[in-house]
Amino acid sequence: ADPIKIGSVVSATGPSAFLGDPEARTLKLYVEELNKKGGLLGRPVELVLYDDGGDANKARTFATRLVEDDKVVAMVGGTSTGATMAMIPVFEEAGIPFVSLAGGIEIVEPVRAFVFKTPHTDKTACQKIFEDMKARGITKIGMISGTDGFGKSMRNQCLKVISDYAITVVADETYGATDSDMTPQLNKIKNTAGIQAVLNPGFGQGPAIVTRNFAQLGIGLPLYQSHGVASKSFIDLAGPAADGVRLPAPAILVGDKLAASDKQKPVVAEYKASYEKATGQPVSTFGGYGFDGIQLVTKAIEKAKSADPKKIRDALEGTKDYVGVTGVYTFTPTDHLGLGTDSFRMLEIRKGDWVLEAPTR
Amino acid sequence: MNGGPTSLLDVSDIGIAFGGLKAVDRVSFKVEAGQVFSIIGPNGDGKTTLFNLVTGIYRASQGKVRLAGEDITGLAPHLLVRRGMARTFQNLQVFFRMSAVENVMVGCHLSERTSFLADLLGLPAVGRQNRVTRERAMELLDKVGLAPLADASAGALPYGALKRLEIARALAASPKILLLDEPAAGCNPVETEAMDHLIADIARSGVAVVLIEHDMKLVMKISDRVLVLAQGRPLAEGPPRAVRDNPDVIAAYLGDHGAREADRAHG
Amino acid sequence: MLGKALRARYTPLLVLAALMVLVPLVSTSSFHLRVAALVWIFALAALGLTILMGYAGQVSLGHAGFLGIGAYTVAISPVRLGLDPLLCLVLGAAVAGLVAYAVGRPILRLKGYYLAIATLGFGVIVALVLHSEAEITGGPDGMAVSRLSLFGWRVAGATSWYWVTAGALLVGALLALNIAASPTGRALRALHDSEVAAAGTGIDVASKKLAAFVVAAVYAAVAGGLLAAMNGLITPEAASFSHSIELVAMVIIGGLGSVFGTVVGAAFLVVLPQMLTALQEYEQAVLGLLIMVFMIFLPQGIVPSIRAYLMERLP
Amino acid sequence: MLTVEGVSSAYGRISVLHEVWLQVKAGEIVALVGSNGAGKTTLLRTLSGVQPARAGRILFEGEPIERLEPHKRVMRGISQSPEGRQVFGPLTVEDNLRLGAYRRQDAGTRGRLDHVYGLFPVLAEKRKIAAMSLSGGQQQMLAIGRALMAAPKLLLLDEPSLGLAPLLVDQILAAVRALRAEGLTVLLVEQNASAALAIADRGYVLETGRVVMEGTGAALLVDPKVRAAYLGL
Amino acid sequence: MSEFLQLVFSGLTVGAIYALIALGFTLIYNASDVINFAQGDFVMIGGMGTVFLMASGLSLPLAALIAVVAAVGVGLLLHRLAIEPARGASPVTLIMITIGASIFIKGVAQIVFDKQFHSLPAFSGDAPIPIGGATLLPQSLWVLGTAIGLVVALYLFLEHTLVGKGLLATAANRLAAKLVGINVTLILAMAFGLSAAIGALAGVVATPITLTRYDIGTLFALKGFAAAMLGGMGNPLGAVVGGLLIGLLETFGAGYVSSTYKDAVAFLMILFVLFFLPRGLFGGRSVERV
Ligand SMILES: Nc1ncnc2c1ncn2[C@@H]1O[C@H](COP(=O)(O)OP(=O)(O)OP(=O)(O)O)[C@@H](O)[C@H]1O
Ligand SMILES: Nc1ncnc2c1ncn2[C@@H]1O[C@H](COP(=O)(O)OP(=O)(O)OP(=O)(O)O)[C@@H](O)[C@H]1O
Ligand SMILES: [Mg+2]
Ligand SMILES: [Mg+2]
Repeated sequence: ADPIKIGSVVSATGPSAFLGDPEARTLKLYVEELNKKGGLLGRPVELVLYDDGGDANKARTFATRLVEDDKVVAMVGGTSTGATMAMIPVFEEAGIPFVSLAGGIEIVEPVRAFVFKTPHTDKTACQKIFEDMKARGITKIGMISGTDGFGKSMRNQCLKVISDYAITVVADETYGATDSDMTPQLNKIKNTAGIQAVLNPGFGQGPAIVTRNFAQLGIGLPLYQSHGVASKSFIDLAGPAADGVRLPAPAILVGDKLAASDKQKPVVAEYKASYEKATGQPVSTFGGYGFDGIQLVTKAIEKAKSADPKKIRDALEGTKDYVGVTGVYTFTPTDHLGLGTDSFRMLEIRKGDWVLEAPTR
Repeated sequence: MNGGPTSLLDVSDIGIAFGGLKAVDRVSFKVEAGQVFSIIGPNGDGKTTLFNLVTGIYRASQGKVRLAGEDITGLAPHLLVRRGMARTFQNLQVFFRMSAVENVMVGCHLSERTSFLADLLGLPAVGRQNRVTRERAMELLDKVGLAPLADASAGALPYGALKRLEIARALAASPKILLLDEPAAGCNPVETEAMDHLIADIARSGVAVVLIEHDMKLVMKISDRVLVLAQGRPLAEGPPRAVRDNPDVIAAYLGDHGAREADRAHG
Repeated sequence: MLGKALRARYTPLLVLAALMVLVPLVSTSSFHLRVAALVWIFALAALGLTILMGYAGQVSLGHAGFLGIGAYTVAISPVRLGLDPLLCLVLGAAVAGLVAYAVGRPILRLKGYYLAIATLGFGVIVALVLHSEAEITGGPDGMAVSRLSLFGWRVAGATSWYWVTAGALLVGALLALNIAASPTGRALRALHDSEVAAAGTGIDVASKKLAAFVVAAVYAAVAGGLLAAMNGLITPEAASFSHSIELVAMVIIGGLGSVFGTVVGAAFLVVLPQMLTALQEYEQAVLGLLIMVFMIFLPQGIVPSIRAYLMERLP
Repeated sequence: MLTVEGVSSAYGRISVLHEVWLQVKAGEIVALVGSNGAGKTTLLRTLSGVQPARAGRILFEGEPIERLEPHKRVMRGISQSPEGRQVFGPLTVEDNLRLGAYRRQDAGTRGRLDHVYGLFPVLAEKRKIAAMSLSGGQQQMLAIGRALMAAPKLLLLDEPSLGLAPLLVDQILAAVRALRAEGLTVLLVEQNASAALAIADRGYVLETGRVVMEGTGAALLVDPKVRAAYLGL
Repeated sequence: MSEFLQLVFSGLTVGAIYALIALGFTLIYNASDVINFAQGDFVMIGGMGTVFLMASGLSLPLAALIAVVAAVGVGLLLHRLAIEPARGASPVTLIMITIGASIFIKGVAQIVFDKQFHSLPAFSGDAPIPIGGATLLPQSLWVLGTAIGLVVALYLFLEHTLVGKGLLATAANRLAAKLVGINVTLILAMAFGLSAAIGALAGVVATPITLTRYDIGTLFALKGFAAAMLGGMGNPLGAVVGGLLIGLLETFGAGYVSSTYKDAVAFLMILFVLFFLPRGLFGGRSVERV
């Protein structure tokens, strides 16, 4: 039978490659496995995957190509918010469901008929972090954010919700996505009176360098990172300096440490095993976004018993209690994200490993 | 200054130093329209530098240059051309990626009457102007004997031809005064003679010519006046014959050979 | 006959126009039309560089900065100033031209690589501003751009955009060809070879360079405006260093100073990556390899090298 | 010492040399005269290997060298003072001269340097100055001096007197004669044909890429055709 | 005061990295007038190569040595297969070839290595050295030391050996270089090989500080190029001073002006310097002779 074509555009190269690459690998891996199991609705599945190199303009072109040339029935991809926003009009106009892998809240707010997303929003991450800070009695923090899309957007979201927790930002610094030294900024933060903790919204290598410089300067305050560094490589890069860093992250990083009763435990364990076997690399949350994206779509196709884009969309919107590696999803016509704060776990890094739900000091 | 009629070119007390070296040191001279004024002197004694001072390529540390009575000291080179001063270069400065005729067409730049906007829009006037310019450039090439090579790339022309090409380009600006830096270098005696006629022609048309040259036959034959520079200072100035007979000049510059050559010019 | 055609001034324009008519006859897929429209847009931006680099011999490694200025003017001014998008396109060109004038005056005194680093710095600063001033520019994730309407006609759909961008490129190419064959063009090529001699013929070298720089900026700004309006979204990526390099690469690969070459160069760098996607992770390596191979075997660029080859073989 | 057998050369499609035949015997001064564009420079470039020969053979000391790279020819003992001086502009005068001896770093280098400084005292004065700030004539001296630094067996001089003051022209030609007395062989291209032929043992006349006449220097000097076409007499 | 000192330490460290990259540019530029856009990728090969060789069990010194040798091999191949065949082409064409090479090297690196960031352990531990209230990482001393060592070596090579002079002569006048017997091909190959070695060495010493990834070369090339230009192209001392200065400008910009606009601060200063010294700090003021 004709294959069912699912499209994807990710940033497999370029500055966001460490997000896009695991996404791409996961998508390929799962489509392969799906086909081994006989595909969907008795038809093979074909993944049409393009690399936008981090360029929104290219992403837009590939989106057109997926719709016009490849005639895909659904799309899973969009590594960055910018690329996702550039592609949305194409899929909206064509009426093809699009599950984005990017963090920005504007992707699903306002809700668009055909657009869904799998990652947590920055807002939930901020809330999780501030909850933890509040529990530890922290009221004055310094913030050092990356100026990339992720860092900027998270910084803004955090500033929006921070007052709910009676915490104030007394030092607000930034660094460029490719900087290799953040000592000057951290030095300023260090010298700000009354500071009790530091939060670093950012992804990529920046947070690792922040963490190292933080230790070098002997700042000695609690350091919070974001879900943007939720991969093993952060611990490797930051080295011993990572000890004591806290961050909100999905279950996937601590799969083996989850309680046996945890719903996510089996899903996470299975994904981790198969990904690490196939690629020889440790899992990251980013690959997990891709996993959830492709699962949501294939489940929707099965449920709709049709490869018609409209029907897939309707089935997607009807998703209820899908247990993924990132969290448990329930989409509604007014909620195309479908994740709650509880899908984030607070982790602390100790001796080079993630520790779950670290009790407050 | 002295109340007499103003000279076309009046250089007074000009000078410049590089590091400690006074390359040109308080040199003065005057050139009248239609005159051929030659500057000679040992290698490295400041002739080219003097040209560079007069034409605004170097900034003089002292002295003044007047053109037809107007003070032009320190004016940018392109403004000097507009006032009627054109030159050639000892180390060739040819537009190597253009054809011979295009080189001369660039020289006609000042007489071209189109605007940037017209050029952009490709108005018919531009086409007309191009034809006029080309014709004029061809005439000039013909005058220096390069008409057959008009469409050859300048990069492919032999050395001697390039010297003449530069003259044609300088003439294209319709200068009142023309400064030539060793135009006969690289020419054999026959070709030098053609150069001699060319320069004489130019002078006859009322253009003042200032000439730097080491070919004594040429210098002695066509110069009205000769200035000898030695170590940046004027060593002698006067009519060719007087300069040739000056023992200082013979000792510092001419030598036997030069003196002989100079004599041949006077037959 | 062919030899004569190769020399004629407007031949490139005719060939280009013929190509533009041909593409929609071959395919009406809006993907193909979009790719073609992108070729026209980037060719337009690169054409400015052809005038600046190819004619006048002055490099710019920050040209995407002007593209960004044009794009963001089109994105921002309808929101902030309530201007009509078409007017914004013009405004973008004007803003870019003014910025080029202000920036060009001091830096065009620099030569060669020093000019390269100065323009590069300019581009980096523009990209940084677009990136950082999130309240106005939307920051790294970019901002939405309202639809362009031409005299009441709302430009939408791949076909419309194809023709709008094609038209813009044709006009741009016509102007570039006009300059080449004019006194201004001769002056630019002259100062490319020798600034001293150019000044020695009365050319005001500084102002000619500045004019070329401003024109080049205007080309890029118009292209940027079209890009923003066509995508309906613009990100600071548009002004990035890598885009500046890409524009320079289009000019050189196609053939420095050749108008048609610039279009070929743009097509090379826009279409080739689309064709190489089948190679998956080998795409980058093969793209790099192809650039090298083309430059080694056609060192003058694609169009001039082929043209020279034909000229030698034709009467 | 040098035999050129039917050498042709071209720039792209434009043929410049058409089967040039000539010979330079050891210890001779041979002058090459011809008008602008005759191909004199091209011939010298072909001999040095910076311009490929399309056809023909070049024998140096009996061995074919037309396929050798330029630096190998220098190692065999051919050096050239090229047209247009071609000095290393940003390098100092002394560095320029030392580079002339790039392939001949031996005990004699110091002596040759002194010799060149003796020949052109102004270069010694300016030894620490960048070559590009020298005057035209000074650069010409530098180019000749640099060629001498290689202690060549065969010296190719392309218009050595170009741009030199009359006094120096005499000196250069005298120096060439002195070098010959020391056993050096010289192929001399000159526009100052009468002076060149006067010191040359033999001469060739090149016209549009072909040798059209040859003879002893004295014979050519009195040849009516040569006198009319190249000496202006 | 301690804040100031801290900024100086940071600036010098980052600056020394830029300086090392700028030195690599200097050599190839000196031999050929070409800016090698693949210079940053040599840095990447040094860093990534060492990371992956160490992962396969080699000791740091051995892994670094092999990585540097590999980079030299890449440099020589680049010259032999891409630059040499295009002999005689204009600098613009050659630069385009190096841009192609840079894309190619990145493309291959992402397959041979991977797309993740990697780090190396600091050579002499991570314990910061406290000085006057500020801290300095031992690795910074490694970087600074390497930069100083290489600039001295390069200076001696270019100014005091005939081959070094031959290299400068080749760029100054290719034709004349051939006429005095310089094997121009060999000189160019040497320049590429040495540049690659310098770049790779920079990658090895800098990776513990900057981290590395297959595409980090672009950024390094940009900063190194800026450093080389600020110092005055072709002058090794200029490269180092330029690099250190840009490093200091960036950190002081971040510390005292705005961390967002620190790159702008650095570039504005470069523009300012070039306005008064159009050939950089050490580029000389040579006047064109006409
Ligand atoms: N690079 C080049 N490309 C094409 N043609 C060239 C090139 N160089 C020289 N030519 C042509 O080759 C011919 C011989 O030139 P060459 O320089 O050898 O002459 P020459 O005898 O040395 O002249 P001159 O006395 O002016 O130095 C000339 O007709 C010239 O136009
Ligand atoms: N830009 C400069 N920097 C340093 N020295 C210079 C510069 N320009 C000229 N000189 C020096 O000034 C002196 C005069 O040079 P100039 O070129 O004027 O000599 P010239 O009389 O034209 O000699 P020639 O007859 O050899 O052309 C020379 O000693 C030269 O080295
Ligand atoms: Mg002179
Ligand atoms: Mg010649």
